[in-house]
Amino acid sequence: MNLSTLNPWILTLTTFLPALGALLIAFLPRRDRDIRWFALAISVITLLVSLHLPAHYREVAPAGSGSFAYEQNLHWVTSPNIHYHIGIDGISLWLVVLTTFLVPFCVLASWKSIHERVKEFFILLLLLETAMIGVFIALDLFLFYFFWEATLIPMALIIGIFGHQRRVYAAVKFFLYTMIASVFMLAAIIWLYAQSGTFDFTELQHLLATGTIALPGHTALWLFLGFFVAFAVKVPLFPLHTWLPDAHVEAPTAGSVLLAGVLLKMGTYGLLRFNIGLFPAEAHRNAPWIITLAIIGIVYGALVALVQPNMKKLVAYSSVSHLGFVVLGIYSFTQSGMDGAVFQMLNHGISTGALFLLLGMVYDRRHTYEIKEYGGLATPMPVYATLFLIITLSSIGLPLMNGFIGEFLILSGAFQAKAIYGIIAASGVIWSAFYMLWLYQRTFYGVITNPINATLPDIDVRERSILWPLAVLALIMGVFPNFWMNSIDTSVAGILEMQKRAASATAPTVSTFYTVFK
Amino acid sequence: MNDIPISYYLLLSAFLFACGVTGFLIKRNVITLFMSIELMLNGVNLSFIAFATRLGTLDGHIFVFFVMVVAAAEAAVGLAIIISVYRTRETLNVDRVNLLKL
Amino acid sequence: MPTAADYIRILPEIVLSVWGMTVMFIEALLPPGRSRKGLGVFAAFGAVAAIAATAYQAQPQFVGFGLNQMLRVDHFSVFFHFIVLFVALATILMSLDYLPFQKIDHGEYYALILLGAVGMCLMSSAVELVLIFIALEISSISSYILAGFRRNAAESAESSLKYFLLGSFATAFFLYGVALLYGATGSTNVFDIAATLGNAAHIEPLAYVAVALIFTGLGFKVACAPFHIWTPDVYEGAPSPVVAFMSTAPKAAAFAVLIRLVIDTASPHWFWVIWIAAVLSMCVGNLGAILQSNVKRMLAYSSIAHAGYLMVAFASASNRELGISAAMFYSAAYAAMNVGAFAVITQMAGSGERFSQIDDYSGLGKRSPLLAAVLTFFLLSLIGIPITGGFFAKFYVFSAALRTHLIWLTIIGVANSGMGSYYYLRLIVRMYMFEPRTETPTPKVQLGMGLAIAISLIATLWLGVLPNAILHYTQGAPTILASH
Amino acid sequence: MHLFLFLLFGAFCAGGAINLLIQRKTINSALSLIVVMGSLALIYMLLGAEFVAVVQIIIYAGAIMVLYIFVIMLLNAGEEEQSKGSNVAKIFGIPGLFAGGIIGIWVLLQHRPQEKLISIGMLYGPADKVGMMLFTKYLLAFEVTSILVLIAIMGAVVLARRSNS
Amino acid sequence: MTSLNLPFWQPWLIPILPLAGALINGLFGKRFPKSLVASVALFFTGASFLAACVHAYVLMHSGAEALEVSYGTWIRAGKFSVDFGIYLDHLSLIMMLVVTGVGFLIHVYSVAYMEHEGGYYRFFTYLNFFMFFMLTLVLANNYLLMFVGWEGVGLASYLLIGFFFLRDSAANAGKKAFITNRVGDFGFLIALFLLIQHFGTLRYAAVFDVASHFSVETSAGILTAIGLLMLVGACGKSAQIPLYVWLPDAMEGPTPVSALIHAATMVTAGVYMVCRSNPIFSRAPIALLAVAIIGALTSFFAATIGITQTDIKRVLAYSTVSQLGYMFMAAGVAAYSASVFHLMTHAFFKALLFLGAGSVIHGIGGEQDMRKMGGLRKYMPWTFWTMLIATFAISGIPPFAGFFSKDEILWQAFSSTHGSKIFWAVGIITAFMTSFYMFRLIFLTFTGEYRGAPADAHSAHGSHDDHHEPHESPWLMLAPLVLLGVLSIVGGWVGIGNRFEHFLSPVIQKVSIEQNAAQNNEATATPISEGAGAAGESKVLENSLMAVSVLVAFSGLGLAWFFYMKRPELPSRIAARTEGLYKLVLNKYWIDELYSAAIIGPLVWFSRVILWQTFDQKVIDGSVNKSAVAARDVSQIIRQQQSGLVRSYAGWVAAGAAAVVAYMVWMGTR
Repeated sequence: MNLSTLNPWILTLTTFLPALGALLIAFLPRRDRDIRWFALAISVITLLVSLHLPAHYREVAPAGSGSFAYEQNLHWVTSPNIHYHIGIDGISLWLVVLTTFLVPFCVLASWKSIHERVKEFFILLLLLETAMIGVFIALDLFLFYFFWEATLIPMALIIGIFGHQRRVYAAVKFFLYTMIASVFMLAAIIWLYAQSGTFDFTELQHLLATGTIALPGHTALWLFLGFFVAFAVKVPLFPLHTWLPDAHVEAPTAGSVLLAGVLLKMGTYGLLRFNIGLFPAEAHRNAPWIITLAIIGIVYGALVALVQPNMKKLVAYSSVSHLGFVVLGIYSFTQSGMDGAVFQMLNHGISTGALFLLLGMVYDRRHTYEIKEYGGLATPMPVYATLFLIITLSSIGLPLMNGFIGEFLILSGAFQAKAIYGIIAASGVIWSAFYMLWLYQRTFYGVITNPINATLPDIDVRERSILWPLAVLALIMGVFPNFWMNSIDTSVAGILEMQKRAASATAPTVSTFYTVFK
Repeated sequence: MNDIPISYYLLLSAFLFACGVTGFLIKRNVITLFMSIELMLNGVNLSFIAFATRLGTLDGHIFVFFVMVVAAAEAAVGLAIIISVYRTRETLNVDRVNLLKL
Repeated sequence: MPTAADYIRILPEIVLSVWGMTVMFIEALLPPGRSRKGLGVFAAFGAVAAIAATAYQAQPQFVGFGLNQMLRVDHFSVFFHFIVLFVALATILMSLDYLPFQKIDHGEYYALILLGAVGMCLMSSAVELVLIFIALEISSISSYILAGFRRNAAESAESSLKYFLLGSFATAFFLYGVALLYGATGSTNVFDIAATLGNAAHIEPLAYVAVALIFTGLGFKVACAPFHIWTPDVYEGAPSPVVAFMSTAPKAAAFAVLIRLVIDTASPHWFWVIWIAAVLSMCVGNLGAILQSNVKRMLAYSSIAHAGYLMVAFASASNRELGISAAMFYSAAYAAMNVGAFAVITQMAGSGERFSQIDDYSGLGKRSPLLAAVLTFFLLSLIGIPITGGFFAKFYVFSAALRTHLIWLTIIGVANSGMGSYYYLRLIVRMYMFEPRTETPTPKVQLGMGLAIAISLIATLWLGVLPNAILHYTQGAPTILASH
Repeated sequence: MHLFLFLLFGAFCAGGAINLLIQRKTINSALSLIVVMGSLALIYMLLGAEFVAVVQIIIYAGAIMVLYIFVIMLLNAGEEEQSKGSNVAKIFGIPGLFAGGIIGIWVLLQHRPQEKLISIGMLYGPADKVGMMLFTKYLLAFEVTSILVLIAIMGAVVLARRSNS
Repeated sequence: MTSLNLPFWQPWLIPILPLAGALINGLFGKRFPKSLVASVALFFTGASFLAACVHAYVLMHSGAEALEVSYGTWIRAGKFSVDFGIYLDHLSLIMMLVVTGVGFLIHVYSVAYMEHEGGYYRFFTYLNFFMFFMLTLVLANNYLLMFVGWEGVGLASYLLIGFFFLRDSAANAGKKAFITNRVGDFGFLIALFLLIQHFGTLRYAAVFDVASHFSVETSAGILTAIGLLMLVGACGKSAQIPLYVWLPDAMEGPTPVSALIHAATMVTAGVYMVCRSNPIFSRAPIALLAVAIIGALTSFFAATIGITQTDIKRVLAYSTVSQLGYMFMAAGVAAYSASVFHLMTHAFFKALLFLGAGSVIHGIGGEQDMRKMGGLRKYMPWTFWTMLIATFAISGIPPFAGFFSKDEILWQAFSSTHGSKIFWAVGIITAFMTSFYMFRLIFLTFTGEYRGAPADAHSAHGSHDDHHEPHESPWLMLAPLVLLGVLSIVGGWVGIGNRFEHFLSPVIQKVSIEQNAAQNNEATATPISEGAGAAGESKVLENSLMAVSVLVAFSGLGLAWFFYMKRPELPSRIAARTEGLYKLVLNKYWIDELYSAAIIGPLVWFSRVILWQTFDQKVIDGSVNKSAVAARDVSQIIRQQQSGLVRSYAGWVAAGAAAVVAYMVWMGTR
């Protein structure tokens, strides 16, 4: 059978396979073991199916900017004019695969740590997967918003039901933060629809680019900000980040992994696809302050991570720092900066995802994330220590690991945009080494101070099978980034070209944040 | 037979209505409150009749008739409710009927 | 002489009246102590029959004025008929087991719902002030009685009394407004009034006082700020199924009247009144709900907020088609989801409605996953999450507002809907993230209740997934409405 | 003459209304209300609303007020209890009422020039004429009223009857 | 550039072989017996050395100046791309041979030295890993790949310093090394960005080609900026002021590691980078001057500290810093070949010194304090003699290797167009101090009486404690010592008659300021020996300067003999008399403390108290929570209106009605 015949339906299949699985689990009897295996099977099958996307991407690769691969465009609702319009380009391609890739590990990581309400957990997890994939493939703003909101509920429930002590606070905070921010995006989407009668991304992009939609006064800026705030909270961009540490600390391992690995990427993906895609001129004009925030986030996140007494909080703040890099890259409007940003999204998904998985493993043993509870773990858990080190190195951007490629390209792009951006942001390489290695030292080195730690068992086969693939992948991505970069580069070039066109044809009406508030 | 302007009637009607509202606001007894409403309705009725005279159509009269029917129905139901409240609360002071609040 | 078509134009009302009176008679014949469940089922068939009658009435040849210009059948009236009748049906179904459980198993209950529905139906189709007034009174008085139906419970009686006193008070304002409007325009026909107000170069100032007072009266009925103040007390005290009924059906009908009376007598000065009322309602409703501990009371505040969202649609009624169709859609969606939510609350209420605190919902997700899931769905719809009716309702409202350039109103609205998610979320959090309380029982869902929940669930879902048909229908309404 | 009669009946009417407010005993308030209703009936007569005037006496004064007094007796409502009042009513309600009243009066008085004067019984509304309208134009409303009354009766029965449990 | 037609001995093998060794040991070493682990490590390192030799031979006989091979694209973003490529010229050839050669010897040494340590396989994994990165560093054909090696050796260094991770000091030292290096890397990274921005590529050949079109920058320009930033990177890696602090601490690592990484190879990476980038530096005299100044300062400064240290490895560490300063100074006066020459000889004798020190430590059960040694000559003669050779070499006493390279540097500092007599003077003083403290080390360690307590009292390092007497090390450790000893003698002879300079001349782009100023055209790449045009009197001067340096070396020896052999009580008396100065120097000028108090402490405090606890928790999260509280307060106010009193409610309705009426009338009658 020629697999290419799947092309038109493959995205739909990938997206809704987990949801289907969730539905089936709902009808399974409450035998935890079976449910776990079933969920694992579903997630692995989804991963395999999603691998079709990169495998056949060349055949269907879009010719130029503004077109997508594996596109499918069906009527859903006629009024409002909502389409089931999905498709991917080189950017979303990998984000989809990242999502499907991480979920099996989440299932495995939850194997033992989730022992109550197992059924609900896996239903939520799989629903979340569908929603996350949906976010990356939606090309209809309405559909996008739908999936965007749909990620919120399972995630909030995962945090709130299966989390730790302050889980309810964290879940509610997470929900409200993102919900309140995303209603502004909804308002902007509705405004666009009200003016144009379409939700279709490509159509809207065209209409906005050609000026068919009238944008009186500061409207374009407001719309830009409407989208921006929703994405910025999700990223999370300084100073909208405070939900993240709480959510991470309280979430179960799988929740943290998906939160850091995928959900945050939804924000940066949104910035890249919709914020810049729809309002290139505004994005360009407003880049200075956004970049400033991103850079503050890089340094700030790193410095605050440095002093965290809680491992998970430390990693959470490091995410703020890393995502600052991504935003910096995106708004540098340079090829390498944006390439790097997309690549860094994938990296962060792998490395921080792996870090959370690692933290989850010690949590399973000791039920605490406090750094001072540990120390000297390298002695009882050498394999764990080794893998932790590899992931740490990936996270701090050691060359030949994935993190380096992203950071280097981003910084190089930022430097080209404006030298000072690159210089300040590059100090992040110092900070990240500082906090991660300090964490590593305090956790693994030295003699064991707490006798409980002396007898901790090293990681078992299941845990190894979670970590090794991630570690190896981190390495492969660092050595052969072009496997990913080829498709990313083309798509980024398309976006950049469009942005350049818009920036050169900038009408004098384009307003910045400052002009409004001055 | 000196004629008077319609607004005299309207002012009287407004006065009655205002008295009704005032009564509702200052009286404590539920039954008196209810009577204040009747007073308001009576004020309205006067307006209807006065306007009917001014406009020369009888629709106003019809309206008053219906208002009376409604008032009667309200009275029946209202007094039943008052009795029902009295049974459970043993008071007619409206300020003491404040189980449900905040 | 009334023609056959005239009778068809009031066919649903006739069906309801006959059915209601039959219920009354049977009730009188049934020996005391005998279960009235059968009677309830019978009444439910009455609602179904009325729905059928409305469907029949909806045919194009019956569109138009009837019975001496007293009422008018059009998309608008038919739409609200459906809302009222479906709500009535769902309410009857969810009451079947509730009434005996609360030891208030009286057949009058069903009769009151059916006859009250007559008033509400008429409100949506009446175009004559006299008829509107009487219909309004029918709906109000039946609601007063229903609110006090658990008459041995002090709260229920108090709720009834408050509703009654304040309702009558507001009705008096409404009536005074009607009188002044009659005096100012010389007519009691809505369309004539609209024509007078629309054409007269110089509108008599009395007319402004008149519409202001009418707005007061109707604002009270729809519970929009600053006339919302009765809502929490009354909803908290009234029996749960009754709250489901009166927070949706009379409200929808009152909105219909508001549209006919206020929006149709288009006056530019409306705009800011509605604007402020909308903002106030949204803010008061959403903020007020935050600290509530009683689910019914919380949903009462939520209903104030939702009235505010609806008012946003009114504020954008300068573009008739958008504003009014959005308002209609919102009414339908709100009815569906709110009835659903109250159905679950009814199910949870327990004897004497003891279990209506938010705490009582702790761990419902564990105790009764399906019920919790359903309630979550309705709450998500109330928040306005996609694929629920609540989402599209908000969507249409804000899209109408944006198309009429009400940017700030939209921003306040969406901010409110974000903020409002907090208290719905609180309930969801309780259900899923707290340990179950052992003392709260979870009675089995009976058939009637199941049907009621299913109806609202399907309606909410349908409005959320395939809103086309409904929206298309609502978009037909304003054009007819405008053709005087 | 018209002015005199109006002032006379109007004074009774207003006096009754004020008395209703002043009286502490419920029964006295009720009696004042009857005075208001009676004098209103006379004013209706002045305006030629014959049918309404009669109905006013029969229904309002005759039926409704009797019901009130019956309930007052039944519940033994004596002197009004002077509980601490509501601030909102004082702070917002009363001033609001006054403001509204002043605006209303201002509106009414502002349009006096165009206003025509009316004489006694200018629009004669006897029972036959009103009846004709009631049973033709307002037939539906009239019929619907029956439902209203039905509901009222049923409600009164449901609410007021002793519970059988 | 030519490509070699060798089917099997591809240049990529040179770095990849140690990597293979590292992977095998890393993944499976835990289950291997020690002998197998050692065999694997030795085999792959040896094979790498062999491959390096083969390529050196081939390159030298091919007549080509350089060999560049690309193995495909590594990173590509838009027009910018970086290859996996190898660039083999005479400079990288020397580096490669030093790294693989000395590396192999140290591997051999380690087999015995680490015999009794835990984590045997781990050690060799890391060591092979280091070899891989170091070879990547020196063989890369572009700056980014060099950066890979650059960071990679940093990682290996981190792991090896922290090898005894149970000791907090070791873990701290590893972290300190990595982070300090990162500070340097920060500069390097920015330099790379500047290169990308202005040259569009990071490939050496392309960069240098473009750079050759630049004229010499008399004032600070882009090349100066790049040069200075590279210097920052080099300072980090090569432990120059102000980033030298990590190197002394790095002595926490096992001694072979100190020898390989922190003496012979890794720390010279900065020197390599500067020399490699000579086309840039030569055109940026300001940057060059900065290199020279930093080098001179460091060499002097470190030497003063070296005099007072009592830990044998720390003395060597400071001596390393000092010698690296020498190399920098040489590079800074554009004497790149002298710099590389010294790099090579230094690799031999400093590795030898460290291995010798290791042998001593090994022999007396882990003690590192020289005050507790003494008289070891009779216990470990092989060690003594080889170390003595190395000491002669480092002191610059002819005909040992150090003499030739050191003398070359001093001469260049004196005579180069970029040089200055001040540099020469500093160099001479430093040479004197070097000679002094090195012989101090020898005398304290090997002469006199053994001052150590019975060895089992020193179980702090826990692994050598089964020996009660100081003893000579096994032959497996001594063999490398001897080999290195030979190299320390003969290694310098290659420089006689400027042969070394000729050898390196293809690598060094000649830039003449006058030529540039006059014609402003591209620099000629014709190899002209600097000494070739020198006049006869210059030869006389050179010889007299050489005599001075030899004299200085011997006087250092003499002083050391005087203090530590003749009048052993004198040092402590002098120390007591100049207590302030002595304490200052002994405590390394309090630089570590200063960094800790002025940078690390405030930074952590600022992050914790200001950023996290105040700004993050109170300001940002506080305002979020405050807004929630505010919402609750408003909610409370709204609730309060719900007084339950019917009349209040009516009041609201009446007031609302009045407001609406007022508004409508106002609007209507306006």
